[in-house]
Formats: sequence, structure tokens, C-alpha cells
Amino acid sequence: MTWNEWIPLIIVCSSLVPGIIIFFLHEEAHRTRTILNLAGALLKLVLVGLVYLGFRTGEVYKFQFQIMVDLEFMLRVDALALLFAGLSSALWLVTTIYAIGYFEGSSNRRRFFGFFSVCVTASTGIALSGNLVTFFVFYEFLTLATYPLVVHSGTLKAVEAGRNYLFYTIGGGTVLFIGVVGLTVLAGPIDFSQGAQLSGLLENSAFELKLLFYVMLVGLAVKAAIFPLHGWLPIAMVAPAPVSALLHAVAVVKAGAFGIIRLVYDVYGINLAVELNVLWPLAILGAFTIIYGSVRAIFQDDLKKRLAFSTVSQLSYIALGAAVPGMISSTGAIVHLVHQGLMKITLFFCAGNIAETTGLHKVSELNGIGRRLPLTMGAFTVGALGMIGLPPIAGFVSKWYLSVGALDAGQPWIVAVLLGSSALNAIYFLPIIHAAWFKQPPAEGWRDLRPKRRFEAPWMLLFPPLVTALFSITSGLFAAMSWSPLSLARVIVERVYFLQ
Amino acid sequence: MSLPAGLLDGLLALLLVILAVRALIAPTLYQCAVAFISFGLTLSLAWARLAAPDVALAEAAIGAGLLGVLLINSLRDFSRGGDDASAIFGKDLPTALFSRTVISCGTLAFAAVLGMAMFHMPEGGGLTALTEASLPHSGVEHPVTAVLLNYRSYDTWLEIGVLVVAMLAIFCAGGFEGFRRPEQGPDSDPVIESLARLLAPLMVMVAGYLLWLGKAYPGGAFQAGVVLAAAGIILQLAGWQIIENLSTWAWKWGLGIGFFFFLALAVSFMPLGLGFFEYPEAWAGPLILVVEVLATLSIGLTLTCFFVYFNGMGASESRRRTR
Amino acid sequence: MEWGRAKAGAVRGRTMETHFIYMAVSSALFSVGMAGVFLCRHFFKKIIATKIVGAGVFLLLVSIAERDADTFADPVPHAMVITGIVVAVSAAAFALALARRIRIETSRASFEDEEAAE
Amino acid sequence: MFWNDWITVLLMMASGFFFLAGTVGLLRFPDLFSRLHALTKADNLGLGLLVLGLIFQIDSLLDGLKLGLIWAFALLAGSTGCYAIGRFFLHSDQKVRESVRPKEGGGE
Amino acid sequence: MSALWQADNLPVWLVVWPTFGAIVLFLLPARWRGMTGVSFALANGVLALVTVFFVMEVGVLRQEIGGWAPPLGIALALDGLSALFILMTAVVGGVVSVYAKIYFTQVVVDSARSSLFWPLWLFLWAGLHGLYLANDLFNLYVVIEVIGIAAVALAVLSGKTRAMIAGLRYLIAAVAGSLAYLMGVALLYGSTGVLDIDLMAERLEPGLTTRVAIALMLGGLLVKTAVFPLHFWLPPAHSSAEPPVSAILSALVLKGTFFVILRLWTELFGVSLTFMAGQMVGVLGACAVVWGSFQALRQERLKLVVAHSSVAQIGYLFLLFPLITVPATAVAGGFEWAPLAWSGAVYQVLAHGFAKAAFFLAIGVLVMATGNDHKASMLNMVGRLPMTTFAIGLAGVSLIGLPPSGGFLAKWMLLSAIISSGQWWWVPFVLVGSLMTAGYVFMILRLAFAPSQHEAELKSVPRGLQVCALLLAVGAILIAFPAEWVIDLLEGTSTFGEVVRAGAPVNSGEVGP
Repeated sequence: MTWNEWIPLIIVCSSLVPGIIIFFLHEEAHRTRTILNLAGALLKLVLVGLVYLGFRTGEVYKFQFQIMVDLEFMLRVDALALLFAGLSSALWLVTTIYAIGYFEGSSNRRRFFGFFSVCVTASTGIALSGNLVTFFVFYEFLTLATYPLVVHSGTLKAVEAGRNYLFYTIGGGTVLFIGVVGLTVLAGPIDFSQGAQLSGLLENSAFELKLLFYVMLVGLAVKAAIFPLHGWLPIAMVAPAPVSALLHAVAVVKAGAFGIIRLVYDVYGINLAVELNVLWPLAILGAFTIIYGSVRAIFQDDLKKRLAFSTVSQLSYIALGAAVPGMISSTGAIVHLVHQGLMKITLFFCAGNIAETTGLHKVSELNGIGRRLPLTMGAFTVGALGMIGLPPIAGFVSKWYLSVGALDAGQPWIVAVLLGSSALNAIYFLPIIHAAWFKQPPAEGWRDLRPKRRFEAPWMLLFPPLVTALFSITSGLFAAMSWSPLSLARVIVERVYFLQ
Repeated sequence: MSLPAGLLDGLLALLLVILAVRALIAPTLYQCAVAFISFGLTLSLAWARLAAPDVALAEAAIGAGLLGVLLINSLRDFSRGGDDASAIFGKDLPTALFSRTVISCGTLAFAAVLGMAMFHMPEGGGLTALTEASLPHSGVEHPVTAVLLNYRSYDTWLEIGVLVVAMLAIFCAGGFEGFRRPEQGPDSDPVIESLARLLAPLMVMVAGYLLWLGKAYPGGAFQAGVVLAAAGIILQLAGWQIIENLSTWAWKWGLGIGFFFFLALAVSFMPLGLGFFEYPEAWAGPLILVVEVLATLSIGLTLTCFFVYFNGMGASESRRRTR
Repeated sequence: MEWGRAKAGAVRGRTMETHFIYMAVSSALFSVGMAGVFLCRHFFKKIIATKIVGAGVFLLLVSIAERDADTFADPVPHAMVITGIVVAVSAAAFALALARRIRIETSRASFEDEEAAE
Repeated sequence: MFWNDWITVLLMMASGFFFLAGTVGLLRFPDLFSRLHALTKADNLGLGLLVLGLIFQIDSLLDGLKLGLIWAFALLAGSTGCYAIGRFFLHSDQKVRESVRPKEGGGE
Repeated sequence: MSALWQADNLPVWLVVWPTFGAIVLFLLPARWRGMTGVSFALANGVLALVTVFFVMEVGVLRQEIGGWAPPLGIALALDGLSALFILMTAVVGGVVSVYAKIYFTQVVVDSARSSLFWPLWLFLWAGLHGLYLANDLFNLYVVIEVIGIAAVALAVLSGKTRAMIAGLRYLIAAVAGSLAYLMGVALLYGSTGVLDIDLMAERLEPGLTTRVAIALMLGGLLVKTAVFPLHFWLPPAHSSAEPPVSAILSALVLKGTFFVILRLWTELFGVSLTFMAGQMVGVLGACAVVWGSFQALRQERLKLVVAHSSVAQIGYLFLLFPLITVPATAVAGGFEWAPLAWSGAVYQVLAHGFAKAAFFLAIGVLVMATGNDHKASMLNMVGRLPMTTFAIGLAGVSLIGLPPSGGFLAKWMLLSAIISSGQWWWVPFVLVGSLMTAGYVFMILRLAFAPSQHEAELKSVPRGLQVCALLLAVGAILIAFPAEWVIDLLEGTSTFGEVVRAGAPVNSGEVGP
């Protein structure tokens, strides 16, 4: 085993090991825990960075462990893996900082940070999985690791939400399980090889291939919150802010979206998928979910709930992009994976800040909040405008690619969907921004709700949204640079379409 | 088949089935127990008719004898508040004509299928010839003893183990290990005591005889052990309390010695390159005899202990109740 | 007085069908016993029923031994039956001890006997 | 059939009669003591005649001795058992006494 | 002395050592039994390791007892499957022994009663070894009875009335089951004149007698394995015993009779089985999965949840039989799923063994801390007994079959085998079973995270007990990793493997629907 073979495993373990150690630490060992968390997060980020540099020079990073025939544990770095791993590790670091600030002084922190680390492990594992089985293993692992986070507060509502969450995700996992087993039985162990293994089966087992595609799609759609399997997401809102941020931006929903991308591009391969003609249901469902989520979001008064429905809507951009064949729209789908993550995590951080600092949860109570929390609301505004798709923020880039891709593929109706969605986004985000900056604060003054000396949220809570907001802008602004998510997405797509 | 013999077999067969059914549907537990004991004794006759005297001895002594004693002994707890088997909890067996018919038909159908299977059984040939051919090397002359203590001694050893396990299990059921010494001595009776005094030594002698006989004739460790147990039970009934007065060390070793020694013997020739339970041919006879003696002791003691412990379970309760 | 041998010789000459009669009895006892195990409610009868099942099984074994007799009846089934009897009696004694304990402590005499328990 | 066979048959039949009589008595007699009486008396006699009948069929003296011993032991056990039952009955209370009464047939 | 220790005698030592332990423990006074018992258990572990390495090196080993070759004598057979079961017994048994030592010395006051645990447990262990090695039908009957009586005795060890009643029910079911088995053996002996499994397999011919015999033997063994609808005795017996005993009963004793069924099915019944026979056993298994899980969901007491869950998990094992009993025509294209199905079932045995033992031990800790095993006692446990909650969580993960765990591998292999065999109608049962398992596992875990209204002070529980439970739970996860090795052990060395690898269909005759 060379160094290159171990690196993927080390990346995965860089959060698992601290997680396990944290379980054995004393509850009061805050300092050690903080150091462990940050060290793990930094190590992971640095390693991913190193791998990125190595990958560009053509290094191969691959870890294999044969469990049994047809069942191999494989971690491998490819461009898409790198993109998602980079996203998780970067956002983990940020969220860790945020969580440390958020949970200052609350109880059960050992448990939280332990599972938090395990959760990121699962997420990185999903990113680096080299074959379908490994992906499935981490996909289920993620379900387990996030459950304690969802129910962390221990309130009845949280426990209820946790049950709902499990109901959906375990069900989805089980369905996915049949798909994975079925495909393995049909074609042997499935590596992510752009459908090379499956295309030979097209003649004899087209029906089975179709069936298994839909089965797996259903399994993945649960986590990707595609209508009608999105029910768990808005309810899981009761989780603490860092968890919501993580669930919505990186870990769970992205695992689903990432899975769909892997399924379409790497398991079946875009050509086979087009030949089997299996993408149109995904496109239609995605389009419907985009509109549906936006419409539902409009009517939510609870800020986090509104954001949650917004997530439902935004995630389907990825599914929709993946469902439209063509390089441009694929690029849009993949890059939106990153962009949506950056923007949505910003929004959730901000929502958490508002709730923590002022105790406000409702959209209708946010009049004039911009004066109380100017920096937070600044970040929020960036995120919201990005969601709507205003240039030069990241969201614009994704939407642009998706629309052009749709036109390119001769499906103009998608452009209409995207435009309509943008309009709806504007309808539910702009009033918040307007109220926050331009409306008068309530007469009695929210300042008295929680009198504090400082004007803003504590820096540990403030710093993360500012950073992610900055990233949202830069990755939109410098999308053409060679290190931007867009460039990486292009690399991935080129591989998908040309390197078969 | 000659007519009288066939008649006898048919009569026995009929009696067996009737007694079996009777033992299950009798209205009082006492009648159940009596029917069952009669069943056991009739079964012994059947064994004898089937040229299985060893089995007949074992069945009469253990199956009907010992178990009968235990059944009767526990009757006094079960028949408290009336001996009616069905009085305590409503109906025992379904009484409706319909369900009775269904049950009878089902049982009959099951028996018919099973009987057909037996009727169509191919002749496997059995192991008679092989046993006979190997008999000279077994160290004993009686084929059943040869099977029990040489060819299949592993099973026999395990079976003695089952007795020890059962003793432990009965301890578990009673909730304590060992034997309680009764607070007051039992009411002894001159007539019964003198009978016990007379019978016990005779039975020990018979046990020894059966044991010795086992080498060449029907008989052997089990039968001898059971006779020994019968002696023990009679003495117990006469109020002797032998087991209760034994030290823990003594009864434990007594219970375990047969099993333990059998095991020791089984492995003791392995250093010489022989297998598990393999004896040098010349020594086989004497060794088997030693094993049998110790096994007899253990079996006799174990079965007596079954009874004593069992008896004590009820007695301690009746004491508790009277208090 | 060579019991085993002398008798077995007689067996050979005397009957061909004796074992069939006892096989029939065996199947009857097995079936009746099994019915009893499942249908009888009283512990006492259930235990007796298991013994009757056992008798059915042993009867078949000994009938087979008689069928396969040569100079003597096949000793292997005999040995099996003797072993089986001891095992069955051990189990029955244990069952009886349990039943008695239950009876003493709860005055229950069957599994269905719920109300008597309290 | 030799003469000893005839004697055996005769004695066996007599023994059968006594067994039958004992059994009938057991079933029909009114109270415990008379039943015990019928049982032990008739059975002992029945068994005795049976053994006597078999004596005429044996080859060796040893077997005869064994048969005699069987009878003696059965006699001993029977009478002791009878004694034990009687003693239990005498020492027991009214309820038990009632319970052994026949349900039908025998009167007081 | 070399002959004494030569490797050929390994099967003998496997039987002799625990038996010797049992009798020594019986003779020892109560207060010395705990420590001695643990030492014997650990020595058993060493013996099991030696056995496994030996089997890997040498392969199948036969040993004739008493110097008499079958059919007159009895032979022992040690193959990969036996070795694996022996190893599982050693690991689970070893941990449970340590747990029992702590439990019975610190928790149960009545030492005269609880010290009976040790000789009985060692006898049970010896019986299990005898069972794994047996190659003779009547010998199997005797060891099954040893196991049965010892198991019931252990089940009633707690002395509670509920346990007594459950124990009696268990005992009567077990005795009836083993007598039915013996009836089958008698019929087969009459037909073939031998008792040795290998010899009988050569002589056995299909026919009415053989079918009835197989039905009786299977019926009897199914009762003892608690397969739906013959499982009625299991939940009360397993739920009312002391925790270490429950662990032994569910993890090891049930698997013993499954082992016998597996062995007889593949080695003896062979030609006499039809496609329908396999399907019928499969249907029982499938019903058990659904019914057991459904019942588990409805229970209010944790021990009952777990006990009913055993019924369901055992059901999965019986999905193996329809997969390896297929008409010859279906096999023409290849029978490659048989090894998969087969190792899947064995993995299910291992996974369930570890997970269920861990579950019972953890609940034992819980009961000790809270005084009862009502579901509500789980409330807020995650903060108060984190290690035990974690153990329950890990064990639950394996039971559900979530990755990465032994249960996942088992389900993976079973499902793969089901799909490749084309018997797709089993798929829903596997999945519904998984979902329902998730239902009751998380029903417990959910409570662990919920706040409790009035929190009673927990009694302190020895840390060793919690560690034991956690060890087994971690084991249930970790056994996923040496799968390659386990399957090698199974296929490379066992007689079962030969059957399976030869590609020979178990059935050569009739063709099903």
C-alpha cells in the first residue's frame, strides 16, 4: 500500500477518529473537544486540498478492501468526489466553528460533537466512494449518524421529527438496497465507470435496467427531497441551527442529490440513460418540485420552515439538471451542488443567529432586524439574492447554465420553470430583506427582548455566515477562474461525456 | 403367527391404546396416574413380546416405577382443592361433539399416515449381523451391553450426563441446591420399616446380580441402578432420610462419579494411541464392569435424589401452608 | 436360560407380523400422545402425554429391532430405547418438578389458567 | 400335552378365577376395608396358584426357587401396601374417607 | 504423550473440555464456581481458536469414537461450518460468562441458586459442541436433549413464577419436538439400518417413509428452533430468564437446532426433498419474519420486544432452504447463488448471535439500573447510560441490517441470492422485515433520546456489565469485515461447501410450479 492508497481512508477517518475519541472524553472536556474538532476539520481540509493538487497532476488515489466476492469497499478520488469532498470539508470546518459558538454553555455537547463528526465522516465517505456498494454503506451510515443530531434537543417535537426522518430515510435506504443488490446481481459489482458495465446488458435486460434505475431513484429521491418524498425535510427543522445547516446544505440532502448525479452519470452513464429513456420522469418530478417547494415556501411564516421549503425547491435544480442530457445543463447541475450548499448554509447560519440573539423565529417579526444584526442580515441578503439568481452571486451561474443547457437540449419549458421559480424565490425572499432593512422595528423594540451589550451575534456565530457569503459571491464572481467550482464541474462533465 | 400369540399381541395392543387414551382423558388426576402406570406395565409386556427384555426391565423400573412414584407423589399438590382434573380451570378437553370428532379424526388421520409410513418402510437390515461379528472383540457377551458400553459408549456417557443435568435442573425448579433436612423426623411405622429393612438389602443384592448379569444376559447398569434407586426410595419412605444425612461432598461425588469416571476412562487410553472411548481389547471386559458399577451407583443415587428432592419440594410447602 | 438368544430364536420362527401390530400401536400412541401434548391443558396430562409419545417412538424402534432379528434382535435400537427412556424420564421428572412448583406457588395447573394465578 | 401341562392349565384357571373374584370385589364392595380384603386375599391366592402352575413347567430347581421368591415378595409387598393404605385411611379426616366411596353400586 | 495432544483428537477435546468443566463446577462449592467457570469459558475460547486454525489448515476431520467405525460406532465430524459455530459459541459464550460472573456475584443475592448457572452452562456448552460435531442421528438426539434440559433449567434459574411457567412450556415443546425428531430417526433407521449421516445419505431412497420421517424430524427441529407458527414458547421463555441466560438462549441455543436442520437438509435429506418442501419452509420463515416483527412492535416490555425479534430474525434463516432446493431444470444455467445463500444464512446466524446477545445483556444493565424493563425505562437513557444505549444502538443496526454490520452482509448475501435465483417473491419479506425491525429498534432508541418527566435515580451498575454488552455489540458490527475469510472457511473446508460447489442441485427429481 502506498501513501496514495491510504489518503482517501485518512480523509474519511480524519473526522471519524476525533468523533470516537469525543465519545470517550468527559462531558466537561470542552477545550480538548474543541481542539480535536478543529484539528480534524483542518486536517481534512488540508488533505482534500493536497489531493486536489495531486489529482490535477494525474495522481491516482484509491483505497480498496475486499469484503467478499462482489462486495468491495473502495474509496477513490475523482473530480466529482473531490468537488463534494471539498464542499463537505470546507463547510464542516465552518459549521464546527459555528456549532462551538452555538452550543456554548448547553448540555450534552459530547454527544452532539461526537455524532457531528461521525456525520461528516459519512458525508465524506459518500463523496469518496468508488463504487455503488461503498456509496450505499455510507449513505445508510449517514442516516444513522444524523438521527441523534435531529433529535438532539430531546423535546417531544424533536423526537417526533426524528421518527419521521427515520421513517423516510430508512424506507428510502431499503428501496435503494434492493436496487443496489439487484444491479449487482445483474451486472456484478458496480464501479463508477459511466455505465461501461451496464451498456452491454442493454439488449437483453433493458427492462430490468429501467426498473432498477427507478427503484434506486426512489431510494435516492428521499434524501434529495424530491416531491412526493420531501415530507421529512420541513419537519426536521426542529433540529438546532448548525444541524439544520448541515442537513440542508451538505450532509443529507446533498447525499441524495449527489447520489442522483452518480446514478445518472457514473452508474448508468448519460448515454445509457438517454437510450433507456429513463430521465424524463426525473425531469418532470424535478420541475414540479421546484415550483411546488417555492409555492409552499411563500406561505411559511416560520423562517426556518421557509428556508426548508426553499431547500426542497433548490435541490431539484440539481435533479433537473441531471435529468437533461447535455454538457451545459450537467455542468449547471453539478455546480449547483456547491453553490446551493454555500448559499443555503449562509441562510441557515443567519436564521440561527437571529433566533439565538433575538429569540425571533417568525418572518413577520423581522421588521427592522437589519439594524440590530447588520452583518448577519448582510450575509442573509447575499444568500437570498443568490438564491433568486442575481448576478454576480453564485446562484446566477448555476441558473444560467441550467437554462442554456435546457435550451441546448431543446427543452425550453424548463427555462420557463426556472424563470417561474426565480420569480417565486423573489416573492418569498424579497419581503424578508425589505422588512429587515427598510421597515421600522416594532414599537416596543426587539432590543429589549434580550438586552445585550454587544450589538451583533458573538463572533463565532457571525464569522461562519460571513465566510460562506463571501464564498458565494466569489465563486459566482470568479466562476471563470481555474479553481472555481464551475471549472471543476466542467472537468467532471467533460469526463462524463467524452472519456467513455 | 399362531393364533394364541396373535391374540395376545392384539389384546396388548388394544390395551395399550385404551390405557393411553384413558390416561389423557380420565376425569381425575388420580385415574390418569393409575392409567399411566398400568400403561407402563403393559408396555413392559409388549417389550417382552418383542424380545426386548432389557427394555422391559428399564421401562418397568424407570418408566412406570420411578415416574409413577413421582406422579403419585405430586398428586397431593395437584389434587389440593379437588382431584377433578377439569374442576380447577373449566374444561380440560373440548367437550363439543364437533371438536371431539375433529380431534379424533385428525389424530386418526395422523396415525394412519404414520402407520402407512411404517408399513412401507424398506428393510434396512439393521446392525444385528455387524454387532454379532464384533461381539467377540467387545469384552462382553450380551449384545445390548456391548452396544451400550462399547460401540456406542459415547451416547451412554452423554446419557449419564443427562441424569446429572436433570438433577441440576430439578434443583433449579426447586430453587435451591441440595437437600433440606426435615425439621422433624417422619412418622415411622414398624411394619413398613421392617419391610424396608428386609427388602433393601435384598434389592441391593438384586442390583448387583443384574449388574453382573449384564455382561452376558439382559440387565446391566441402568436396570441395576434403578433397582438400587427403588431400594433407596423404599428406605426413604420408611423414614430413613439417607440422602438428607449425606454430606454435600458425598452426594455430589456420588452423583458425579459415574459420569466422571466414564470420562476419565474414555480419555485415559488416548496417550497409548487409542481413540476416545477405546479400550485395549483384553481389558475391555473388566473396564466395562468397573464403569458399570460406578454408573449403577450414580444412577441409583441420582434417581433416589430425584425422588427425595421432589418429595421435599412438596413437604416444605405443606409445612409452609400449615404455619 | 439364555434369554436373549433363546427368545430371539423363538421370535424368528414364530411370527412375521408381530412387529406390524406393534408398529400400528406405535403410530397410534405417537398420534394420541401428540394430540395430548397440544390439546390437554393440565400440566399433569401434558407430561403424561409426552411420555406416551415417547412410548410410541420406542415401540417403533423395538419393533424394527424385532423385524431385523437374526440370532438375536438388533441390539442397537434396544440400546437407543434404553438411553431414550432414561432421557425421557429425566425430562419428565424435571417437568413434573416445574409443574409442581408452579402449582404450589400460584395454584395454576395449566398454561391457560390465568385467573387462578392471582 | 403331558400330565404336567394339564395340571398347569388347571391351576392357571383357578388362579384366573381368584384374580377375577378379587377384581370384582375391588369394584363392587362397599367400603375401603372390604375392598382391600378382597384385593389382597384373592390376588395373593391367584398369584400363588399361578406360580404353582408354572412350577410344573420348569427345568431346574433354581427357577422354581425364583418363582417361589416372586410369590413371597409379592405377598409381602401386597400385605404391607394394604396395611399402609388402611393406616392412612384410619388416620385421615372425613373428607378423604368420603372421597374413596364408590360413586355407584356399593351401598353402606 | 504426543498421541494425546495430536490434532486428530481435537473434536474429542472440544467435547471433553467443557464436560470436564461442567462436572468440576458441579463438584465445587458454590462460592468457587464463578471464577472457575470463567476460566473454563476462556479456555474454551482458546480451544475454539485452535479449532478454527486447525480446520483452516487441514480441512474436514473425522474421528471415530471407541475405535468402532460407523455404522456400528459413532463418528464425530469437524468441518468449517462446525468450526465457525464453535468460534461463535466461544466468543459469545466467553463474554456472557464474564457478564454472568459479575452479574451473579454482584446482583443476585441468592448464591445457592445462581451458582447452579455454572455447571448447567458448561453442560449446555458441551452439548453445543457435541451438536456441532455430531455425525450420527441418535447421538444428535442425545445432545439435543442435553441442550434442551440444560437450556430450560437455565431459563427457570431466576426462580420467578413467570419464568417457571414459561420454562415448563418450553420444556414440553422441546421434549415433544425431540421425540418427533426421534420418531423420524427411527423410521430412517428402519429404512436404512444405519445411523451415521454419511452412510445413511448413501442408502436413503425417496419414498413415503422417507418423506414422513423428514417431515417429523423437520417438524421437531422447527419447534425447537421456534419457527413460526411453532414459536409460541420462545417469547415468554426468553423474556423471563436472567439476562445472561436470555443471551445464551437466543444467541446459541436456537442456532444449535438450526445447525442441525442445515446439516441434515444439505447432507442427508438431499434427493428426497422437493421444490415444494423448500418453498414451504421458506414460507414459514417469511411468515416468521413478518409476524415476529409485528409482535415485537406491539410489545410494551423491552425483553419481549427482543424476544419476539428473535422469532423474526430466525425466520430469515429459513429463507435459505427454498433457495438451495430447486428443480434440476432451473439449475442447468448455473447454481452460483447457492454458496451466496448459504453463507448469507450463516452470516445471519453470526450477526444475530452477537447482536441479540448484546441486546439482552444491555437490557439486563437497564433493568438493573431502573428496576424494570418497561419501554418507558429507556427514557433519556442516552444521557444517563450512554454506553448501554450505544450498545443497543449498534446491536439494533446489525439487526436491521444497516451497513456496516454483520446483519447487513447477511441481508446483502441473502437478497443477492434471492434475486439471482429468480425467486423474487421473497424480496418483499426481507424488506418489510428490515423496515419493521427498524421500527422497533428505533422505537427503543427514540425513547432513549426523549426527556423523562420524573426521573428516578439510577442504581449503579458495574461497569464490567456495560462493557460486556458493548463488546458484543461492537462484535456484531466488526464481523462484517472478515467476511472473505469466513466464507473461505465455510466453502473451502466444509462438506457443505462440497455439496454447494459441485453445483449439484439438492433436488434432482420433481419440478415445482
